[in-house]
Amino acid sequence: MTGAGPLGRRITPAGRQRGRDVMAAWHRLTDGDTVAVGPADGTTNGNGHDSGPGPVGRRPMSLAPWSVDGGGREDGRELLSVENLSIHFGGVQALRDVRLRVRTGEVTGVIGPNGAGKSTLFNCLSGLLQPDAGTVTFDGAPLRGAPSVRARRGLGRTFQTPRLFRSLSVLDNLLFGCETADWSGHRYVFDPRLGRLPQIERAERIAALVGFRGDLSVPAGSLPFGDLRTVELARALCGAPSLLMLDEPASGLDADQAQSFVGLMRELGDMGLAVLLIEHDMALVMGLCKRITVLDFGQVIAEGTPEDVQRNETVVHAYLGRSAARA
Amino acid sequence: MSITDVTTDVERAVQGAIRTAASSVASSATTPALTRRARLSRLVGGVVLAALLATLPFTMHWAGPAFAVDYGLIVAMAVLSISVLGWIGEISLAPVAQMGFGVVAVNVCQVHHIPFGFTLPIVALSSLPISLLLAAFTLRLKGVSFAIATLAFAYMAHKTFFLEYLGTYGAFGGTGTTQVARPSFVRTDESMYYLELAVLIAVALVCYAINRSRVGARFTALRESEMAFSTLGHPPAAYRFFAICLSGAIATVAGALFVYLQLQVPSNLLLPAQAILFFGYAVAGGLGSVTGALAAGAVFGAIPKYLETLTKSEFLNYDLFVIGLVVFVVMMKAPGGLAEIGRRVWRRVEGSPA
Amino acid sequence: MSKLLQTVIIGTVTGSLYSLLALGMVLVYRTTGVLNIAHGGIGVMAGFVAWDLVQLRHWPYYAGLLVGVSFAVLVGLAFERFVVRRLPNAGSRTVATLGLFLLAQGVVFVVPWWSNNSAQVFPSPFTGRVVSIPGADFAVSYDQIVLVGTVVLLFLGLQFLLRRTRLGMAMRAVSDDPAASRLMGVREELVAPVVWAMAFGIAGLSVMLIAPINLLENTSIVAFTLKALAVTFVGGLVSLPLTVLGATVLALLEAFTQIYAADIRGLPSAWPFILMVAVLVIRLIRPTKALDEQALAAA
Amino acid sequence: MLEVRGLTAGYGPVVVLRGIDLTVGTGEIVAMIGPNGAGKTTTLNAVAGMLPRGGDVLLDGEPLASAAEQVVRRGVALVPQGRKVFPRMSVEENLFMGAYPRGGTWRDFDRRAEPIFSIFPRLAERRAQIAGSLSGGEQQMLVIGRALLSEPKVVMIDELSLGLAPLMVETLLDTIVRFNRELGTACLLVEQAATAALEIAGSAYLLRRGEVVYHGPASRLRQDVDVLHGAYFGTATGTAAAAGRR
Repeated sequence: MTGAGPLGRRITPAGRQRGRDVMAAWHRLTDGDTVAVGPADGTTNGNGHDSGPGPVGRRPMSLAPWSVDGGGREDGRELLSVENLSIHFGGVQALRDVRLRVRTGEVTGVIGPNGAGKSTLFNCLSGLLQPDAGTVTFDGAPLRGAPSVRARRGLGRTFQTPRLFRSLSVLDNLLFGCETADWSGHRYVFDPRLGRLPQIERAERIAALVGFRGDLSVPAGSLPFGDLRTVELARALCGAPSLLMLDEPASGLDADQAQSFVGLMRELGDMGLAVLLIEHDMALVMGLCKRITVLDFGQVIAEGTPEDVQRNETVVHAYLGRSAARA
Repeated sequence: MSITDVTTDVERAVQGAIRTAASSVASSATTPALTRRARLSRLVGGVVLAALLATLPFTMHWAGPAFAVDYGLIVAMAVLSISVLGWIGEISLAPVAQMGFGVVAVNVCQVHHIPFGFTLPIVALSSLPISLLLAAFTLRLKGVSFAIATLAFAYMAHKTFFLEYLGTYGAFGGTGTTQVARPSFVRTDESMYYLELAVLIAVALVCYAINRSRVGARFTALRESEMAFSTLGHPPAAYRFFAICLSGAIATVAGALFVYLQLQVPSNLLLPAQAILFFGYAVAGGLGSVTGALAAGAVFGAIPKYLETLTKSEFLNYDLFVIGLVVFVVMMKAPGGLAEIGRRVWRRVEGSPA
Repeated sequence: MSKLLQTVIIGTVTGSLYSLLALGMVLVYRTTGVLNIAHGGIGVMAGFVAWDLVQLRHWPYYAGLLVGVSFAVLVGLAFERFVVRRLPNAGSRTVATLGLFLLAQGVVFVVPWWSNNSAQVFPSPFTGRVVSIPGADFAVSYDQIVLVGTVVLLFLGLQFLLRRTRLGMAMRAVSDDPAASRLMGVREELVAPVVWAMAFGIAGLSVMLIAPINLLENTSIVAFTLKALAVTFVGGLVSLPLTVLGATVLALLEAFTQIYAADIRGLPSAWPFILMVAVLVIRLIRPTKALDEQALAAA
Repeated sequence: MLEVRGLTAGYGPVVVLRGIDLTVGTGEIVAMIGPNGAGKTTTLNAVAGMLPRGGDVLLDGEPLASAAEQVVRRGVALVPQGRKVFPRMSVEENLFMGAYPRGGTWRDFDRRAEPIFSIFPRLAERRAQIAGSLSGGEQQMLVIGRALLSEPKVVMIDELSLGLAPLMVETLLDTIVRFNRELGTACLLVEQAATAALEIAGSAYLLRRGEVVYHGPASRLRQDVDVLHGAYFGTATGTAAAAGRR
């Protein structure tokens, strides 16, 4: 018995239904369209900690907490700006003077050959690596500090190889994401069920949103590979990020899954979420991204719309080699 | 009546409703799964265990004095403090040294005439500086390196401090006191057993609660992927510090009880190598398991003492050999230790599919 | 002057003692990634086998020595074959060596005629013979000279093995990159038994060389092993020269504080810890970023 | 000489290769190209015995063992992806390990290494340097040199150009041509940056989703740019990229 509070296993369908009944009762009692749910608002709503278990905020429940920010969508606001980011490992300059802009409501692509420094860029942004130089501004303020601090500021990410908590249930994994944004349940730390009912509802809805159809109560380690990516994406979304960084999210997905992934990304973009995407599948990147940054040898060799990038000789050179460019 | 009052009333009503729902959520999960046989065996098992725990010093009187089982409980606590670090996947070999600081803390309390009621909480708090020092190591050291660092610390504590302060015979250097006095209500070893049991149960309940809470799940997550853990907004260092402080507090309290039991603790009972033995117990119990640690600690702690009496001191130090074998068997056959074996057996008793 | 010389000599001898134990552990860690906690324990067990034959059964010294070392080698082979190979990773193997440590300690107590709990005298043929240092009022025993000589030989031998022989190169390759070394035709399952047998043999030999100077006794040898562990940490658990350097530095510090600062009680014993903290601080100040990236990739 | 028939492989339950057929003739340079995740690396690893495999792999008509140690002794060497040097060993020691399967000792090392040092003069300059501190291109040279020291009949090189500067890639391709000509070693070259590899290769295979979708002379594939762009950018954008050539 190591550590796990296997929540997913302790809640049966019957129990869950009863939980839903109570939620419904709460709906009736308060007002038709407010919900007793804090998670969506936890980051933005200061009074998240001073009322009862349910009625944390009085905002409309939304699947997309990022759209709560200011109440409406404000597409095209510059959310993340990276200036002159550099890092080296030993004698290898992994990133050199990288410049990058990410706007809300848009999917921004980062492409480049293997080893170009794309994942290193993500690791620098999420605080796992300390860059040698450069400034990163996020949401109007410098982005600094430990990975956990950055995550709480709304920086969600996935990894090239999915890093789920393998012995925890899928639901527990998602609840972890929920906790990034919302600590209102921390008073129920010794009675996990009570404080978590709203979060569980939220996790279920987000699992459905990303198209996870499996059982939420199985250990995450037992999932097939394609589902690992989906669940990791859901977990990141549960954290209500304002910027979502996805590291090769479509690799290992089959055509159908990739298709629904594109649909999901469009939907999230419409909600006002900013997405930064590393991907090798060019068709997908070209179709999805508003702007693309091309990295090669740790340097930005091109930046612009998909059309610009495809026409760029340097890019064709970097991807296909010299003769394609020459031909 | 203002608007806010109405809201609070509604809130209270709904709070009540949610509580009810939550409790039914909990009960509905377990009730239908249990067969009659399982319920019966749980009841019988619980009663037998409670009865055994309540009378252990007396029921075991044929085998030896109550001191043996008292010692077993202290070992159980020390092993628990090692096992708890299994939550964050680290190995510490410092708990025996921390026990030593508990011994010293009790003596200091006694010199300053602090009543017994305050002593244990003070001892628990006094473990913090050393725990924080050890925890600072985990900022940079993980795994084997951390284990070596704790071992070096234990070695230093023994050689530079316990040897001086406790000496070969357990006298307290410079204080004029040669031994600790037990509080009046635990004059006998039998009554000491109940004091220990009470403390142990309290500590175990705290551990269970933490393990089952969201913090427990976070420990698991931290162990499985620190990168995912930190990029989801949780500070890994905080959880490491918490686990190490908890472990330190348990070990230090165990040390305090140890000196109450022994009255004198000579420094050679606090050898760093002793921690390796306790770690062996923790492995046998199943690292990270509270029940396993308690069971393994109590059994492996008490049995050699009983055997010592039964065989008229012919049996000495055989426990090293035995526990060595047990560690092998556990590593190869049941990496989860006694806890895993216990669960397997229990499933069979209950008659539910494994 | 004589006092200084004496301090340096004591430091050198003790340093060799730590090096001797540490080198064996570094060999195992460097080539398998397992921290062999059982090192000292195995040595004591083998030492007792030899002591049994020589002191109780009056075998010739060298025959006893040979049997003792062979015994340790056999234990090493058996341990690799039946335990190490069946465990999944370096972590669980390290825990298994811990079990072996307890077992080895236990064996010494279990055999009744090896006497309970007391230290044994285990003289070598050289015991009692000394070389007096000209111009100084003390002497160095042959046993001490043999000890220092063995460490030098062992160090050179291991360096030669790991740098110049096919076997040693294969060992290093396996530890650097097991997959790539398979591509080079190295069979890990043939390399690992050699490592374990060799390490356990060295452990047995070490204790038999230490025993005439100290006593053949569990507690002190285990204490030496603990210090040796701290020393291996200085060399990052892999570097042979740094390990020897660390051992010598530690022993010299201990000797100097013992002789020149005897009034600061406890300081000599604190050195292993202080040394470790110092190494840690150096690593904190100058973290190697390349290693961080490797850790990230491996995590 | 090296014949692969109906090769299947995967990782656990995930099937990556669905029956690959492949031939490398004596002294030939063959390119295998395809987008990420097509199964190129898996093919090489399966042939080299680093992965459990199904189907037949024959060398000179004899079945090739499935254990990596035996494969290299038979004369099929793999240069794995990501420049897997032994980082804590020197250049010389790395090369020594290359000669290991041929029973190489230090005594005759110099004689064995001489042709390799003449192909890669930069390795000779850095004989004593620790391999982990070499630059990326030098590490790539080192792993190729190391593979050649096992005196292989076929050397399989995985992602030669990965993360290397174009100039370095050209140098490396030139050395492949050189050892192919001088030592007669056949080469199976896996590349994502396709056209460079196609320039030196005789024949080529295009992989997609674990299957060979194209096989023919490299020169034809090189000219058939639409096939290439289709495979890389997806068919929809093929014309756009082709337009970019102008």
